Formats: sequence, structure tokens, C-alpha cells
Amino acid sequence: MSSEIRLENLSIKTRDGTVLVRDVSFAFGSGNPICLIGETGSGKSLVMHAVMGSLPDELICEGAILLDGENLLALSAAARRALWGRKFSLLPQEPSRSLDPTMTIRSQVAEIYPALHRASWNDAKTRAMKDLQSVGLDHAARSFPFELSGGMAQRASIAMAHAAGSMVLLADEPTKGLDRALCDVVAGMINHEVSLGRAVMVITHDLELAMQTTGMIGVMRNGVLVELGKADSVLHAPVDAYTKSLVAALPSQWEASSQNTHEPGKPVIAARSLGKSFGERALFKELDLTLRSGEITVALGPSGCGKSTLGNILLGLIKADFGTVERPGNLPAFKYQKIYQDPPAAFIPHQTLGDAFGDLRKRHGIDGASINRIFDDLGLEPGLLARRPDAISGGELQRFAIARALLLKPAMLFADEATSRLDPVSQKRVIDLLVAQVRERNLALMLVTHDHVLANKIADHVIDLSSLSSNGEQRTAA
Amino acid sequence: MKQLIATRLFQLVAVVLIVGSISFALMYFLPGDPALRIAAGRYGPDMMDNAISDMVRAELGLDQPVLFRFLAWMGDLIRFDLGHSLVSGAPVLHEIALQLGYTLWLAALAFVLALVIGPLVGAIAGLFPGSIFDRVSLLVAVALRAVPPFVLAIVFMMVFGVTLRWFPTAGFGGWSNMVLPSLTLALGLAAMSSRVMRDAMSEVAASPYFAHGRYKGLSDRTVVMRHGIRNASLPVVTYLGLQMVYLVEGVVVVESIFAFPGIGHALVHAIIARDVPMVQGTALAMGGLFVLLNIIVDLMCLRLDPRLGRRAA
Amino acid sequence: MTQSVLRNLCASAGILALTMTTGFSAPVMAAADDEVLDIASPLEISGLDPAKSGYVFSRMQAAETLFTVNRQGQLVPMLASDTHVSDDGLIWHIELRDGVEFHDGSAMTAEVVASDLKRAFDRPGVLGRAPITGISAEGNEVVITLSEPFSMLSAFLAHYSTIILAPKSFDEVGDVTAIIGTGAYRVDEVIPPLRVGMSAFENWWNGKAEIEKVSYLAVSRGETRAMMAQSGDADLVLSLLPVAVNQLNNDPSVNVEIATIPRTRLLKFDVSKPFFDDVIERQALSLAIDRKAIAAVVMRNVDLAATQMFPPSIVGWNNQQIPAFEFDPQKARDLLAEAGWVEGSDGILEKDGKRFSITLRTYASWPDLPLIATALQNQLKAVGINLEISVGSYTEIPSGHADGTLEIALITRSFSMVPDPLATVMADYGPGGADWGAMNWNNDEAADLLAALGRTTDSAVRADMQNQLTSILQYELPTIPVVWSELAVATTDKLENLFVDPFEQNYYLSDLRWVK
Amino acid sequence: MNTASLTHLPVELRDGAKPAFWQPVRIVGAVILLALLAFAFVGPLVIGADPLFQDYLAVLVAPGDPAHWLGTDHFGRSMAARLVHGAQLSFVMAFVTALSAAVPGIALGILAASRGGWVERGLVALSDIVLALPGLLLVLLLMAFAPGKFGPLYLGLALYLWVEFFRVARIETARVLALPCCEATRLLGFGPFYVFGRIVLPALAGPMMTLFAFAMGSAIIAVSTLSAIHVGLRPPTPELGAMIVELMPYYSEAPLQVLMPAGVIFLLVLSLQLLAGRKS
Repeated sequence: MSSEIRLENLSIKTRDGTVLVRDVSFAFGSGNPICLIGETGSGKSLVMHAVMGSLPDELICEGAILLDGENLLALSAAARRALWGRKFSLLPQEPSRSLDPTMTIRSQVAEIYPALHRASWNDAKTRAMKDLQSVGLDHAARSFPFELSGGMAQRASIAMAHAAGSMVLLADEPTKGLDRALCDVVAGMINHEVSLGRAVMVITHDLELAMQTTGMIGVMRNGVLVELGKADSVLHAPVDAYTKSLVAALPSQWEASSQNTHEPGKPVIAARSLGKSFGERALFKELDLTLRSGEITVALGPSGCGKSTLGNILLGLIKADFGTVERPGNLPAFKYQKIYQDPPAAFIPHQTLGDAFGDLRKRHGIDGASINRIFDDLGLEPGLLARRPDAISGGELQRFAIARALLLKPAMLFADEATSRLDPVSQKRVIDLLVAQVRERNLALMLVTHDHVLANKIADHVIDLSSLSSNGEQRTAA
Repeated sequence: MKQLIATRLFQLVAVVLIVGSISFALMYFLPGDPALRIAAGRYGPDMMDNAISDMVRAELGLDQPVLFRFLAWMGDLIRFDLGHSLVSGAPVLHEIALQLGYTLWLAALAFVLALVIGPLVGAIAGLFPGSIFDRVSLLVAVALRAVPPFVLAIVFMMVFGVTLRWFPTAGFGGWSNMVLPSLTLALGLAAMSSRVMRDAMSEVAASPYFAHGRYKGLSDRTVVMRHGIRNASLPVVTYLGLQMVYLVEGVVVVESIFAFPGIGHALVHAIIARDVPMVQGTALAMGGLFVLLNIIVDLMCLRLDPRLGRRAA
Repeated sequence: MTQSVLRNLCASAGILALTMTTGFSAPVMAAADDEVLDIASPLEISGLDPAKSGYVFSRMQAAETLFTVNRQGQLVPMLASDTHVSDDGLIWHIELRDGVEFHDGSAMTAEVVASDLKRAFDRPGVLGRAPITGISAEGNEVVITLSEPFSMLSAFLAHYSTIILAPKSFDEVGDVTAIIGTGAYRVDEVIPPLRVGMSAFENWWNGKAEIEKVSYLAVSRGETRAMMAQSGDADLVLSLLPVAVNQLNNDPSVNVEIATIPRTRLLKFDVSKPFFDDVIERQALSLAIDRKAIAAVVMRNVDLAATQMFPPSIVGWNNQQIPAFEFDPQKARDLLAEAGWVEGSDGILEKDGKRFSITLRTYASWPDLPLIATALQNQLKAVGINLEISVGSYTEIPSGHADGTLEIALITRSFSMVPDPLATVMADYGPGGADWGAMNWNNDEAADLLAALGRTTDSAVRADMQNQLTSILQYELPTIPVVWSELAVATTDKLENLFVDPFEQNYYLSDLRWVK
Repeated sequence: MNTASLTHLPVELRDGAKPAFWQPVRIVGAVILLALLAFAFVGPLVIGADPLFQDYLAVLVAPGDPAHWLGTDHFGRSMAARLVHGAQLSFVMAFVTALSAAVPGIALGILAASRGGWVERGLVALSDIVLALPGLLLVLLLMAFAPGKFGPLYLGLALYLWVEFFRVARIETARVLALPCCEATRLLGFGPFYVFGRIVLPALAGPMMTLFAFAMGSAIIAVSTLSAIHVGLRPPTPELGAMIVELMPYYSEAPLQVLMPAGVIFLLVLSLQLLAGRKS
């Protein structure tokens, strides 16, 4: 059987009438998947939850969502609920967090059969094993979610979709927090599902993933579907301005940053024969590197290979097992700053940015002018200062983090996967800013990423730690 | 696992030593001459006089220097010789062995009741945070904690014993006698654990895996049963471990009100008669009981949370 | 390590298993409608030794003494049948009742009785206070020889610490392992400290008890006892709280019987302390106490206000001639002023720089004592005396008496421990006083009277001496009586023929009957 | 049971400013608490009656009587007067107890979490031991030194109430210190005091408030429980816990009087509980 979902002028409002999504129309179905792209808050996940029927009660849908001609919006909440699993399955984002931590994945798959297909438990167990085989997880049937890598967890949730036997598959940012290698794996799995004849809808800000999924691409911005078309046409001949900027934001599209030609700057950090291992697994050994002012060093490698650890050792946050770290001209500690992977986590949750910067000024006697200057440089509007971190989009917050660091006139910046959680546009913006600041203020930047393309575009030096890292797909370091 | 039990045992040993020292200190510092207290305890206030107490002093060697007596005291303790009750003159160990039985039954029943009531109420409240049920359960929980256990006990006696005549008001020996005392204890426990469960449950209910369970197509009931209760009960079980204190001490009052011959009852009377060896013995029994119950709780946690299990393994 | 761990675990598991089983060895507490007579009483069984809880077994008619007190309060033989005292009063021949059988079927012989009494004499207890030089058996007579005439011997032999037990009751070292008496009821089980189960003894020398089975439960809290009476969980409830009496009187299914008992709540104080060294100070103290109010509020019965030391129920000691205690705060103030106490700035009396502020010790074993203390505190404040109340263990009274730290204490004293009040009075008001009597009070006249009373057996002569003694106590006030006591007993209406023994010697269970 | 959270709303729509501290629940709590404090501290001035004055002609008067609007106790003492004075004493004592339990408890908890290592292990072991000791024993020991005084009684309670503060404080502190924002803050050159002041303490505030509420409650309850077994009884001083015990025997004649002190304790715990916020 095949199924088709058609959205007609779908609008989503809050009870007080604010429009979050306006007049979105598109269709997807068996053999022709769709991939909705857009930054956080563009409304793409609202659309997905509208299709799923899992929007919070505070939100109202207008228009129509037709499943094989039947308008789902006309159905009662209970009736929508009845479709979950049977017709719709949802691949959660960060699946390792979406699986019950205290239950083996096998029984988490198995439990679906009695619930949906009135199967006996023994029957369920055997069928669950088959599902796990189909995604190549039979060896891990008895393991718990915390023992799985992101990719394995994602496959487990696909196995659950299989178990449910639903024809419609909604994937919610399936590559969030995964490194490139895993992203490709996930993309492969999704295509496989498509080939199995499922109607697949993927929402993501990961253009790479979008490219790998054949079918339609919809680009959303501020709740409007700005562009809709075949994947390759959208990605190679974008019409809408925003789509253009999106495509342009792809690292592959960047023009290589002006390699610094002038003579090497003075060393800021010098590490000799560093060695570090977790348990019996050696991350790296006999590693020498020197960070020089005005230079960009990129540490490359899949998750868990120890590139973040390396940075933390240089910052003095972790002790190395072997080797030494020298800081010429012994500057105060705060001259070595760090930009975090997950911006909100780097800010004090209940403190407004205004207070945060206020305290920073007091602590280091910074004059207001320089703050405003940096805000201008980074294109940050002071209006946001009244907000708390969780109320600011990742891109902006990351730029505040950079501003915060730069205010201390650092000698060295360590950017730990600083852009992996941002949509392409924000990512490009942040990277551009960093590069600009490095050149301008002549500071040393160490950037950790798993994106080769990005690395090659901006790096003066590249350290590839994957060579030292052991197995490629083990637990993703959050 | 090993390490876990080792810690608990260390706890037990420390408890024994400290209880021993405190008890000795009590014996020494309590107002009045210990020999007199012993005599009074043995022969009743009307009978007792200083003549008898002199005899007792000689008999128990209470005229030796303090340090000597302390060492002797601890020595006996380590050989697990708890001495004789000042009141009945029977060996403390023997008396406790008898009383512990009753208390264990009471404690066990109360524990089970609390495990049924508290988490159940808490789970419902947690699934509907802010609902009427949630608010009412909060009020009741606070009320139960604001009323001394013995008041609760009296109320139960009046309602279930005198008015309804469902259960015997006091006494011991049969299941029916256990109901009111254990209920009195259980409600106090349940009051708190229900709140813990409530918070745990509302957290779990907001967790992505709970949502995913529903997206998988499981009914609310199934999700709550398979993914809700189990995860939410983790903090509750740990918490109950702490609350054993409440249970063990609740026993004290409840038993003496319901004329139930457990260690709690014994402790009360030991205290009133300043029967220090019994105080020490019962205190040790309670300490031991607490540690034991906590070992059980630890094991339950291991069972409930595979993460702990794998780490311990 | 693990080895020991495992061993420890097994051990604790073992103890668990063992103790768990004890939980339900006892029979289910009988409900009201069955044939078992359920008794609830505050008295706990602290041990089997007669000196400790003999009174439980004697009152429950499990074990009996040679003599006892009849319903009129006269001392009469029980296991004894007849007594001959030599003319010099130094040799007592006590003839035993024939055909008395212990619960284990063995016969009560003079040898058995003699050894029981020897044991009671050697161990702490009243008998030790008697001037006994020898106890022996002759035929079916027990012969007791004295160093000096002792009128109270038969009374002492009615004390619960002298109950007669079969030889099988004792182990080799002479400790009591079971109560095998001669009484109307055989002890089936004892679960210290709370329960005794008994059944009627067919071959009781005085016939057979009406009610087949008796179950005794010690319930320390008065509230609980009252509820057990109401709920019918207990057929016979002893010593109800005064409050409970009113409450139960309104309950048709419960009958309440009350008897005044020879027990007095009194103030004991150190007469050598400057607060009490002058007799008019003690009289002032007595005048400041509103006994009627206390009796009404705490005891719930105005008639319990003490007019003198001994309640009317104690024949021969309650003295009609002497004037009753009065309540007159003004007069109290005048007397205190006369004694040199002047009101200080804070309204508390002072005398050469010393405040009349004293600590009153009392204990809660009798629930009304702290209440009375509270009332006294309030009443004495009115005449400028400040009381600090410290509720502790009763043991702090004798110890305070011994080490002289005791200033004033509120205690309760029974005069029927030994059926002849003289036994108690002699100890308490002899030279220097005693733990539960006067403190540092010396009165030669009283001392002589007591000594004489001890020797005299002629009741007429005694009565006269007793009157002199009581009037001395009334005027001298070595201790200040506050209120008398009564014993309130509740029974279901299904029970008849109850007699409440004012001397607390016997519950007369053997006479109780179910209403047909 | 709505599990879908609003996280997929555009951030612009989320309430950026701090959520108001004065939510209705808190206001209710504050109002009750203020009322109680007024009752306990202003009451004595308003109600002239002497809590110790006994009127044997008006014993156990039912509430609502013109002369005694809250009735009288078994000595004819004005319940109103005794309640206000009792509340005052109990509140102060309970507060002192809870405080003397909370301060060391929290301090040690933070110390253990931030130091770690043997310091932490030692403190944890200590707390485990104290937990396993029947609190009664500690109280008794202190009572032995000063029989019939409230001070040592409450101190004895504090001796084992601190443990719960310690445990929660330790776990919570450890959790917070592990957050990246602490690392970030330190990197930005802020000292440990700033980290504690701005990150740890705010995070601790909520749970600690709740513990405090219950600690105060348990302190009063413990006192009454102890007086029920004649420990620390000290007539005629009015103290809520002891009052319950004193009035207990009269439950059938004056049930309301028995419930009054309990009611005051209930309101106290409830108000603090509401004030503390959701977690319990």
C-alpha cells in the first residue's frame, strides 16, 4: 500500500492570534519524500508536529492536512492519536535521549507489537529481533540506550517504525548532534526507508542531508514556505533570496578565506609530546603543536576522537597524562577563552545577558564603548540584552558568547564545535566573524570540527586526530 | 556491588560504636545515680530505696573508675554482649530478638502500604501537574506531616476502631491488629514520597522518551506503566531509603499507643525508666534495621537502573 | 572481605527469618463477643520475678499469698489457715490450708512454702525489712522466728513479693522461669511486657472460676484503654483516666465502677532547706494549695481533695477529730511574712537575699502528676512562690533524696503495698524520713509512736497511737498531702459480679460472670 | 496530559524576561505566613490574657465563647493566649533549629561537592552514620545534660536534621558545578565566590527552601512526639507540640482544642511549602 499526504494552506496560530506558520502547502508520499529546511524557529518543526498531530493545545491549525484524501484536521485529537504508530511514525531528534534509558532496545521495539498488533509477548520478542536485524542492530538487542552511539540509537528508532509498520515516516532533525560520518549513515537509512515505499518527511537545517535525500525540498523561513521544488533544482538553481543565502552558506560554497601570508606570528601556546587516554583507549600520544597569534588551527576528526579534550588540555581545564603545555609571556588565565558547542549551556541560565555583560564589565573594568563596538562588529542588537539565554536563537547566542570572549582581548580562542548546532547561515556568519576577528585582533584560534570541507576552507594548520582515534562509531560525546 | 555492601557494613560498625559510646555517656550523665535507677527499674518506685541500690552498685561494679567501665562496656558491646535489661533483668539480646519480630512485621507492612499509596498518588498528581488532584494531594501531604503520628493514631482508633469497629483499636497478635498501626506509619511515609514521585513523574512525563513512547502508538496507560512509573520510581526508592528514619522513629510512638510489643515500644519504656542497656540495644536494633532496609533499597536501585548495574559490574 | 560480608548477610537474614516467625505466635486478640475475658491494664509485666511484677499475677489470681485483705479491708488468711504467735511474739507458727494444689499438680507443702519465703527474704523486697531470723517447715506449718516482736508480719506475708510458687517455677540458680501458682487461673502464656493468657484451674482449692479463659493486655496509654472499652476490644479496663470516666459514663454498653484507693498524691520536700525548715512555712504552703480545684480539674472529683494524709477508706488511720486542710492564700501570705519572707521586686518572695524559687521534680508514670504540678505552679505563684517544674523519671526522686539535691517533689504514695499502712508509714516518717516519705524530718514523738506501734498488736491501743501520729503529721506537715486517688474500672454490660478492690490486692476475676 | 512542550515555538515568542517570582501560589504562601507571624508576634500584644492564668471555673470552654473566643484548655487557660505564645516559641525554636541544621548542612554539602576526594567521602560516610542513628538517642543525650529545657532538645533535633540538607546540597552543587556555564564563568576570570553566588546558590535556593519548610515542621512535630513519651516536657510553658500532647486526653470533650495547635503547625508548613515553590 502507498500513502500520500497533502498539506493545503496550513496555517498555525497561537490562541492570541499570533501567526507562526502561514499558508504552507506541499505534498509528499510513497517514493517521493520531502525535506523541509530552515533555521530554528522557522516553523518547520511546527509543520511536522501538525502533520503528526502532536501540537500543544495552545496552537490552532487552519487549512487542511489530507492523508489519502482524508482531512486529518477534521479528526478529533483521540482519532489523530489513534494514527500514531499505525500510520505515522516519528524519528525523534537526538534519539539517544528519546529512548527509555532503563529498558533494553529489544523490549522497546517488542512492546509495540502487543500494543498495536495484539501480538503475544513471545511472538513480539521474535519479531522485534527481526526488526533489529533489518537495521543491523541484532547484536545490540540486549543493550541499553546509554550503550548505543547516536547512529545506533537512530537505527533503533527506525526499527521501531518498522515494528509499528506505519507508512508515513517523519524525521525530526535526524542528524542533530551527529558528526559527518554518522550523518551519511543516517541519510542512507532514510533513503532506504524511501525505497521501501514509505512516505518520508525530513525536517533539518542540514543541507548536506537534504542533498542526499532525493525528492522535494521545501525551504521555510519565519513560518512561510519560501521555496519548494526538486532537490537538485532548489540546491543548484535557488530562486528565493534566502535559499540562495542558505546554499551560499554551505562550506563547500565558501571562497577560501585569505590565507595569512605574512610571517608566522609569535607562539601563544606550545604543547610538547602530549598524551591522553580514557581508560585503556588512547586518544592521542606524542602530540606536539604550537598555536601562533593570527593563525587558525583546526582539529579534525569524528566525535570522541579527543579533539575537544585536546583543546581543554591547552586551556588547562584538563590535565594531560604526558607532556607539557607552555604559555609564553605567561598571560593571565582569562586571556585564553573558549567558545562552547552548545551556546545556551555556556551562559548562566537565570541571568539576563544584560546582567552577564554588566558583571563582566565590573570584573574587568571594560568601558561601555568597547562593548557597543563589539556588538556592532558582531551585528548584535543590544535590545536582546533584556532576555535570558534560553530565549535567544543559537546563532545569536553564539555570537554573544564570542563577544563575551573578545571583550577580554584574548590571546587565544578555543572554539569547540562552535557551529555544529547552528543552521548553515548562522554557521557561516559565526565562522566569518571568528576568522575576521582572528585576522583583525591577531589572536590564535583553535577550532574543533568534524567538517572537513569547513576545515579546509579556513584552516592555516589542520590536525587530523581521526588517525589516532580508534573505532569510528562508538558513543557520541555530547 | 561488593563496594556497596562494604560501605553499608562500615556504616553499621560505626553505628554500633557510636551508639555504644552515646549509651555509656547516657548511663554516666543522666541525672541521678545509675545504681539507684537500676534498683528503681527492677523493684518499682515504691519498693526501691538506697539500701537496695547499694547492693546493685556492688553487684554491677558501678563503683569502678569511669574509663575502666567505658572500656568494659565497649568490650562487651564488641562481643555483642548487650548486657541485661535494668528493668526486667533479662538479657537485652533475647528481649530484642523477640521484639524485633513484631517491629519488622509492622515496618514491612507500613513500607509496602507506603509504596502502594505514595507513588500511586504521586504518579497521578505528576501526570496532571497543577490539577485539582495535584493541589489536594499537596494539602493532604502537608497535613499528614503537620499532625504528630500519635494524633493520627488516635483519630484512626476513633474512626475505625470505636465508630466503625472494622479493626481492633489496640493489641497485637493478628493481621487485624496490624492494620491501624501500619496505616498510621505508612501515611506519614506516603505523604512525602508522594511529593517526590509527583515531581519525578512530571519530569518523566515531560521527557522526550515519554513523548516518543506515545508517538510509537502506545496507549497512555502503557506508556505510563512501562516508561513512566519505572523511571519515576528511581528517585522515590532512593528517597524511601532516607525516609526509613521516619519509619523507624514513627514505630516508637505508634507502637506505644497501639500497645504493640516492638522495639519502638521497648525504647519508649527504656527511656522512661532510663534503662540504658535496653536503650542501647533497641537503638542498635533500629540502626541495624535502617542499614538493612537501605541495603534492600540499594539493591532495588541496581535492579531499577541498568546504568548503575553496568557501572557496578 | 566478601566472605565476611556474605556471612554477615546470612546472619542478619537468619535473625530476620527467626524473628519474623515470633510475630504471630500469639493468638489473635479476642473480640468482645467470644468467651475470653479481655483485660486492659496499664501495668506491664517487666519480668517474672515476684518482686518485679508479682502484683500482676496475684491480682489476676494466678498466684496467691499466705494472707490477704478481704473486701472489708481486714487481713485474713488465704493459703494459710491458722496462725499461732508465741507469747513473746518472737515465734510464728503458720498453719497451711490443706489440699492446696499447684497448677502443675504438685501439692503445696510446708517445705515448698518455706523455701519460697526464704527466697523472698533473701532477695530485695518487703520481707527483707522484717526482723526475721529464721524460716523453717514443721509438718504442714511454716515456722518464722523473729529477733523482736513484729505486728505486721502477716501483713508482709500478704505482699505480692511473697506469692507462693511451685518448685518447678524456678531454675537451678533460683530465677523464676514460669509462674506456677495455686490460684484460680493457670498461666498459659506470658509475652512480656504486654500479654498474659490464662485459663481457669479445675482444682482450685476454692472451687472453679466462672470464666474459662482470660487474656491480659498491658496498655500504657489511657486514651487507648478508654477506646478499647468503648470499642469492646476489652471487657474489663482498669484505671481509666478521670477524663475517660465522664466519656464512658455516656456509653450505654459500658459500666464504670469507681473505688477510692489508699493512695495519696503528696508534696515531698527537704525540711532542712531554708524554704521549709520552719513549720509555719510548710503550713503556709499547705494553705496556698486549692485542693478542691485540683481535685475537680485534674481528678474530676471534688471529694478527692485531701483533708488529711489518709483517705477515709483506710480504717483506723483516717482521723475524724483533726481539722481538715484549708485553702486560704491570704493566711498563707501572712504566715510566710511571719517567717520572714518579703515580696521581691518581681513579686517572688525573698528572705535574706534568697528568692523563694524552687524546682519541683515529678514524673509522668502517673499521667496526673504533671497536671497537678502545673496547677500547683500556678497556685503557689499567687503567694509569691516560684516553681520550676521538671518532669523526668521517678528514679530522680530517690536519687535526689539521696544526694540532697531534691528541693521539692510531687509524688504518689500507696499505703496498701503491705495491707497494714503502718509498714509504709514507719518507713516514710521514721527518723530522717525515707526516699518516698519525709526528707530530713526528725520528730522524736513520732519516732516513739512508730516504734511502739511496731510492737503492739492490740488494735484498741494501736488506734489511739495512730490518732496521735496522724495529728502530728497533720500539724507538722513533713509532707503535704494534695489529693487522694480513686480507681476507675470499666466493664462491658455483658459482665456481672464485678468488685473493685480498694486495696488493689485482687481483681476477683474468679467471681466474674457473663450475663446470661 | 500534554507532553509536547513549546520548544518548537519560535524563540521570539518565548517569554524572554525572568518569570515573575510572585506567582499566585507564592503570594498565597506569603500571605498565610505573614498572617501566622502576625499571629505569633503581634498576637501576644493584642491578646492581653496570660497564657499561664488558670481559671478553674472555665475549664475546657468550647471555642466561640464570648469571654474566650478560642475556648480554654483543661486548666481554664485561654487557648487564644496559649496559641499565640506557643506559636511564638515554637516558630522561633523551629526556625533556630532548622537554621542550625541548614547552615552547616548546606555548607558541608557545597564543601563536599566542590572539594570531592576524601573530604567528600568522609562527609558522606559521616552523614550515613548519623542517618542510621535513631535521632531519639542524640536528643536524649543532650536532654541528659539539661532536663526539661527546650534549647538542647531542639539542638538535638538539629543534630540529625542537617543530614538531609547536606545530601541535597551536595548532589545539587555537584550537578551545577559540572555545567559548562561554570567552566565558562571561571574562564572569564570570575572567582569561586561569583560562581557560588550567581550559579550554585540560586540553584540551591528552591530545594533548600522546601527542605527548610519541612525541617521546621518536623522540628515541632518531633518535640510533640518526644513530649508524648515524656521527654522534654516542661509545663506550663506553652509550646505547640507539647500543647497537642497535653490536650490529647481531652480529645472527646474538646476535639477542637486538640486540633488548634496542629492546625497552626499545618499552616506554617503549608505556607513555607507554597513559598518555596513547586518541588517538595
